[in-house]
Amino acid sequence: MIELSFLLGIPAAGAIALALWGARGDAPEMNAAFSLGTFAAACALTLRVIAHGPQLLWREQFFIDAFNVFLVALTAFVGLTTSLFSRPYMRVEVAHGRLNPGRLRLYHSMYQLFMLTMLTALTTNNMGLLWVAMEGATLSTVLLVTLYRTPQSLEAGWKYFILCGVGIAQALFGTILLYFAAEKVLGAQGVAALEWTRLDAVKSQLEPTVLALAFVFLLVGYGTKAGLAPLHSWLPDAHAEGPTPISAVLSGLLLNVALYAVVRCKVLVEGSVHSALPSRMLMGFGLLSVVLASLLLFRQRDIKRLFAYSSIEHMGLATFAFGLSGPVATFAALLHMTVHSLTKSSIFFTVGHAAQKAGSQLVDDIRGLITLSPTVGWGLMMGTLAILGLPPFGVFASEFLILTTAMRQQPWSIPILLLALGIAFAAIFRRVQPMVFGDTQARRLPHAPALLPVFAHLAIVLLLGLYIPPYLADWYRAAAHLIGGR
Amino acid sequence: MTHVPFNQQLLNACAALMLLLSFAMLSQRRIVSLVNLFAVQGAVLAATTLLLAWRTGAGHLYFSAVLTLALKVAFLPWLLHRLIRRLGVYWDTEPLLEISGTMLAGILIVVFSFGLAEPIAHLASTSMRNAIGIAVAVVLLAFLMMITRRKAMSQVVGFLSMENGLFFAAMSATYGMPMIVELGVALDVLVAVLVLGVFFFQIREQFDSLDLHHLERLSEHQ
Amino acid sequence: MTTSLSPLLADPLADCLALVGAWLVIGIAGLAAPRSVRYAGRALFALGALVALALAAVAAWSLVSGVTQTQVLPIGLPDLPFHLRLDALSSAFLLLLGASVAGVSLFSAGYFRESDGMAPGLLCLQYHVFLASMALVLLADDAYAFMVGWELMALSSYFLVTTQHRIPEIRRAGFLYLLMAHVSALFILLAFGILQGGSWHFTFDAMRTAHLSPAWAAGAFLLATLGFGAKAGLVPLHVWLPEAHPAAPSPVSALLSGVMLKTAVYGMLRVTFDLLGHPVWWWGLVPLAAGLLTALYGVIFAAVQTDMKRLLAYSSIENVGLLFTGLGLGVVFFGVGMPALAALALLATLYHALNHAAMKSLLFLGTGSVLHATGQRNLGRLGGLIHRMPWVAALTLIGALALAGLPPLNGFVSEWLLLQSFLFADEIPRTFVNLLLPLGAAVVALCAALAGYVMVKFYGVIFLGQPRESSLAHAHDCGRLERLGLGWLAALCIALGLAPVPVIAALAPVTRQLVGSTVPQAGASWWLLAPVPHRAVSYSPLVLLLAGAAIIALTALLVRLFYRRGLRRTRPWDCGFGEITPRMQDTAEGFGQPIRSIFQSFFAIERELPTPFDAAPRYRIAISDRIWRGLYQPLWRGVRRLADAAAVLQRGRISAYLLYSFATLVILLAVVLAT
Amino acid sequence: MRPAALISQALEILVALAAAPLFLGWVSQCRAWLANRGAPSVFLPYRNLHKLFHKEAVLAQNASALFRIAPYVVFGTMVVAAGIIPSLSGRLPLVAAADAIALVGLFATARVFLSLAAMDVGTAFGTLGARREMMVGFLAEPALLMVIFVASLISATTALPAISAHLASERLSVDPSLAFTGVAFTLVLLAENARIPVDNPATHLELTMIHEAMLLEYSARHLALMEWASALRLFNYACIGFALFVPWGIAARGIGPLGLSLAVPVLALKLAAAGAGLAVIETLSAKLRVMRAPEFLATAFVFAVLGLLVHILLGGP
Repeated sequence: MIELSFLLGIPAAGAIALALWGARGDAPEMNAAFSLGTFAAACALTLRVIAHGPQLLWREQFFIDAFNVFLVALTAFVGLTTSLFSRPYMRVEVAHGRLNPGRLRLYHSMYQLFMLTMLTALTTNNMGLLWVAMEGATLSTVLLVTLYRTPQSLEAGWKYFILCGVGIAQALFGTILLYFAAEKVLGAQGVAALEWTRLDAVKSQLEPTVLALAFVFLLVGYGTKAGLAPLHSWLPDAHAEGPTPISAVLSGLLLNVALYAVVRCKVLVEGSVHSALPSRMLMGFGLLSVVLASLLLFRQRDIKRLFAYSSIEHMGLATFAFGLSGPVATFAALLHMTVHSLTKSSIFFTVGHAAQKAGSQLVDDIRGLITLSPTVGWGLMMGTLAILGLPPFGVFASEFLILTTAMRQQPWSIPILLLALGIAFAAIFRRVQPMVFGDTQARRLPHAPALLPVFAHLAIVLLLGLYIPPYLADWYRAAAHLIGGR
Repeated sequence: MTHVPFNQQLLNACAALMLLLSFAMLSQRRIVSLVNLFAVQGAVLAATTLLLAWRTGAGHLYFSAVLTLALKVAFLPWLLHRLIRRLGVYWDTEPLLEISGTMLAGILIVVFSFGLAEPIAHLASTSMRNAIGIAVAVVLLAFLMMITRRKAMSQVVGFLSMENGLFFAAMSATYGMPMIVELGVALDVLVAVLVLGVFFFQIREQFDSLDLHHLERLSEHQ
Repeated sequence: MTTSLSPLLADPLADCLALVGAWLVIGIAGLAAPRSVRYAGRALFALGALVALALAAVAAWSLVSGVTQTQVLPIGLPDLPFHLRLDALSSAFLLLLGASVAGVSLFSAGYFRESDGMAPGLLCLQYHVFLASMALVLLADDAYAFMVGWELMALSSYFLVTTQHRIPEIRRAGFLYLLMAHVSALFILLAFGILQGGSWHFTFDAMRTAHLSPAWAAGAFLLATLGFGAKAGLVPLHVWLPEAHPAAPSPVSALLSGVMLKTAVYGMLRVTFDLLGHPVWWWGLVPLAAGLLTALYGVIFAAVQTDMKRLLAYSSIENVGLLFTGLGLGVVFFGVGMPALAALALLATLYHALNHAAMKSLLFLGTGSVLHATGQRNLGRLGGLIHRMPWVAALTLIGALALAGLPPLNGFVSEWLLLQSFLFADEIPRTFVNLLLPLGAAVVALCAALAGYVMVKFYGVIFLGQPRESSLAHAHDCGRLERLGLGWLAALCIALGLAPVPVIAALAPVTRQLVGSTVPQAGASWWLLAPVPHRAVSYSPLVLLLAGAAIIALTALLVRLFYRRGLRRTRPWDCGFGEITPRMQDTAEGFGQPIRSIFQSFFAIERELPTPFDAAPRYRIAISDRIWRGLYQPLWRGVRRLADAAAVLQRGRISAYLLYSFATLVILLAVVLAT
Repeated sequence: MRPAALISQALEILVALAAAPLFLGWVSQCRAWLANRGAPSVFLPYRNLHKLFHKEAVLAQNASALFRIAPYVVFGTMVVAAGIIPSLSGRLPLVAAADAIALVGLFATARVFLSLAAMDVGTAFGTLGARREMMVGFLAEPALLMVIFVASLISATTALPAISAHLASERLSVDPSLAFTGVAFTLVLLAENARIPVDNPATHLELTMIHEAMLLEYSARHLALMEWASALRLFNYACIGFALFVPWGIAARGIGPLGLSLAVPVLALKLAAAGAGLAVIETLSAKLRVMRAPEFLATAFVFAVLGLLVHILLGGP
């Protein structure tokens, strides 16, 4: 109860406070402090859930169960590390004159607001509020994408806004249909008919056709934000043109939360539609995303776009795994969401520093990082290898489970996945290798990079690859049972 | 053929009007009148809400009618007109798909959405189940309009009219959404438009025009 | 009896783990002073060599004591902690690992210097992680642990390959290497995905008991063949090998060729005979045919190489081919119910694995010394080094003769066993197959002979004749530690060559584990190898050597006694030809010329011939791999084309993007309505 | 093993050592006759050896130790080879140590050392000869191996005495596979012993010679050993031929001194016939261009493999 109010209250307060004083010299520290508070609250909440099981709070408007609690913790954690990373990063940006204090204020305030929407979306029990929060997430980040006011950033922001706005509108229609179906069963009792817990309780009685249609709208809506092909078009632009911390949180958090929404809906729909249709749709979207992303990866020359597409690929993989929907596959999908967000954000941190050093995001302009700054170089190399699914990093663990399951259950998908993964590997690695290795003329920059976040993330990913703590594993299992456990 | 009560006829008329207005917007090229049409659509929506409220006596419907009136009939059109004047964008250039073709596509969409709404409609207990199909059509037509337009402004109008369609759908299917949700939605729409306003000026100062073809640089197709 | 012995002997698996841990510790210790050559480069590597020696001892002990131990480590996936298992098969390969690594590490201790590449400390880390991961692969008893070890092996070796990362070719080689390694790993992963047979238990025990339909089983076998084959360099998946192995520092090349390739063979054996259990006879034809093709292909390309390390790399491809040939033959024999013969074929494979580990490591290390002394890899710029570096020359000669498969050295023993097992192929109760298999023997014989050709070229051009460069005049012999390393491996070659019977006896548990039968040793004594008692066939390198030595000694003695006339040194005669210069000797290209002309169809050759009117006539010839051009380049182009096609979707036009969403929505809705 | 076996073993080797040069002399005499030349004495090879042994050895400055060791190794291997080929009797203790495959291995060893030694001084001809020798070798060796394979498939063993005993025990029948392999073997013999049409032992014509080119730098005792070794090689090949194709008259295991004393004249007869035949072939055929040699040997290889197939197809006698 109290933890939740802190969890949501702190970022809200932070948004207001930073809107007022976000331009001050110590604003980055304030930002970090608020994020720290949020993280503390998240930890407390997590502990409570571990102790007392699922929580239904605030007139059932909020609901914490095994599925979303670890996402909450993850979100708060990445939020914290990203704020730590953005301290030196943004300072340098200001020093380079790419930003002025006013925009810095906008940045900080919006950052907190974004965290608020993320956490609300995760914790709310009300499908309507979920929608509101998702839309809020778009609105709070769209101005951050255009923070630099460059033509490219404006274009990216516009596409982000329009595509996600339209997508989310479809999701609203889906929600309406959900409400419509729920009313048939629960009677016209207002808000209650949109509460996930109640819907989940009666899902078997909900009208199948309507829910199937609703699922299509919801899938298209939230899928747009999750960056599933062919709804992904906004993603690379938004990731590449915004400031790197934003790329990190977009990749690391927003996609997760959107996928979370999709899965919540899938649970309801599958309960009512007694067919494999929803799973098939997820598999289809997943495969398409993996394939398309790997192909588009192949000709990337902009490092941030490169990793943006890789995010699409991995979201696709997770979606595919949710579509496979056995306990093992779902477990793998959840694990994959976790490790991907950690790894990808750490990669964006290193990429940010590298790009700052080189003064360019183009791969060809970045060379010889391990001679220029060994920590950044090795960080990028390790992160890349992790995201490419090489052990002992956690991504390998999830891909191991996903592929073996797919081999058994959907053999037809294997050639496609193999080809796509192979292409993606080649595409990413042939770009990153010369960035890290080789010679360079560039000289070291004065400022020290913030590498604590990078290596903290990588350490956790490494740990997850070799040893998943029992309680975490239990969460995963419980969540897997909740979602896909047939 | 049973006798249809008067207000029912009115509701059906409103529904028809919504559809008509969508087509009008689809064909309209002057941005100013586009905005006006949007305002009228908002008005129709508000009227529908009022009728329903009067009929069902659901209090929150009155509220949402007022909300619609304030937001979509009064405030947003005023804001948009102001932007138009400030930015001096009165005409949309030739749409990507010429008007007649767009119309044809629109017809197909209407057919499709009626087919889509059919299974939902025969479940609906509300007095205007037939309108659901129209709501879907309005949404999809707005979508089509966003696809075919080249000016940022008209795309935004399309976006807003899609919002109208959604409200209309909510009305016709379930007499509106729970209050808290409607408030949230309204808030989002409001913020969205404000953000858009900021956007317009940023785009303007970069490209001194709101033509979307400026926004086609970020391409994989070098 | 083990209980009566000291606890160390009682629990070899724990010892192995401790030693592997020691390797990791050594590796991490390297980071303490990464730039110090004395500490990280010398001391730690020497320490690692000791650990390797200990590992070899433990493995040998567990092999002879025939214990099978399992253990579960508390790391890994929640439902799948690391299962480890030490049985005959893994012990045999651990023995291989330890024995050859001991020599390589010893050599490395004297080899690594301050270079522009990675710091010695980092090298030390990657090197020992590499060793540890290979050990993990051999010890793993569940799919996850195996894959972790497998990929870690590829990863650490990738970093070792790209030590000189400033050179673009080396980066390219590394990229190709890691890519192929990763793809092959995916194949293996999928094979395990089949093997777990829907029981979602990825332990090897579960796989042993899982019942697969024939189709699934065949699929698993083929996937495994693809995966392990790619790692081992089977044609046509071999292209990365001649790029990656030469790119690495020589000790690493030695490990890659000598040891890592064997892990692929290990995996193949493990999957085929242990996990799948009952291979169908025709499966064996796949590795058999691929192996023969690979062997021929590799040796032919080796013959025309002009870079000494590439030459060795191709020769490794040849030997991998022979290994897979023996393996495939084993599968066929086992499949048609001839376990004793299967044991013979597998014995040949195992023995050859051991041999190749010893001799190829030896040769690669030799090239390393040459590289250090001269800075040359190109055969065209070497020559006459036998005078400058007698130690390296002498020790390398042993390796070269062994690799050429000459008695009484070790190369011949495995060749002999392989041919012997081929001699039974006509007894296979499958018509047409028994007709074709003896042809395999012909190919093997051809490869063996060609290997001799290659080795004469290798040794003769590097060490004999006159120096082709003036700079070679001040080449220096290798240091003491390097000598020790080379000596150890040379000793292994000789031992394996002279004492086959004890080795085979030691390997007997392995074949018993794999095919439930062993090579009978009836009628054989410790010095006489007689694997097929009912055929009066035997071979005794020791006696052969003694007889030969006796005769040679006698001859020398007689010559000394009766004809002691003086010995005069003068200019070479060369048919009274006038002044002779180093340029008159055969170049590497020249020496390879017959092969090139005979097997022309194998190569894609570009010649640049001088015309009679050239002011400065120049002869250049470039040989490239047809498979690379015919298979990989088109593949790459195809992917590129696909990518271009995909890029058309992403043209930056927002209307198009909206249209995608719209279309997706409509289509999905239509689908839902349709169902 | 019993002394009798040792004696026969020693006898075998001594006979080989003694008879090899004689056989060489005999062949060249026959060639001379066929060419209507005045024939040199049959004992010319002995004189040559004697002369060479008494000369002072001249060595190139940059000759390494390998160069000096090689003659002894080559000679030694050839003698050992002679020790395991049943020419007089099948009772040879050494055979236990090396079967037919090992025999081929021994030949290979000799060849490799010969070539290495030839490359050692680093003269144009030396390396040229070494290259050509290896070229001939890598095709001849598998061919020979195939020939032996057929024989051992027929007699289910790879031990030469056992093979010849088995073949001898059979009733005289024309085994088609043996016919094929017989041709193959003859070709290999010609190639391996540097006879026309592959090489010409009589000349030092630079562009065509193979074997002689490798010996150019040798003199005196080293050359003597090399020459003797090559004579032995010819002798060994001849004996292999006898063991495989005319195995009769070789004293089988049981038979004692009598059998041996009987075997000697038989061997002499066989050698005489073989020498004459060799001379005839050489006289009738013309020297091939070096680049044609591979085709020549490829033919041999193919014939041997054909023999193998025929055997498996027809199941042999």
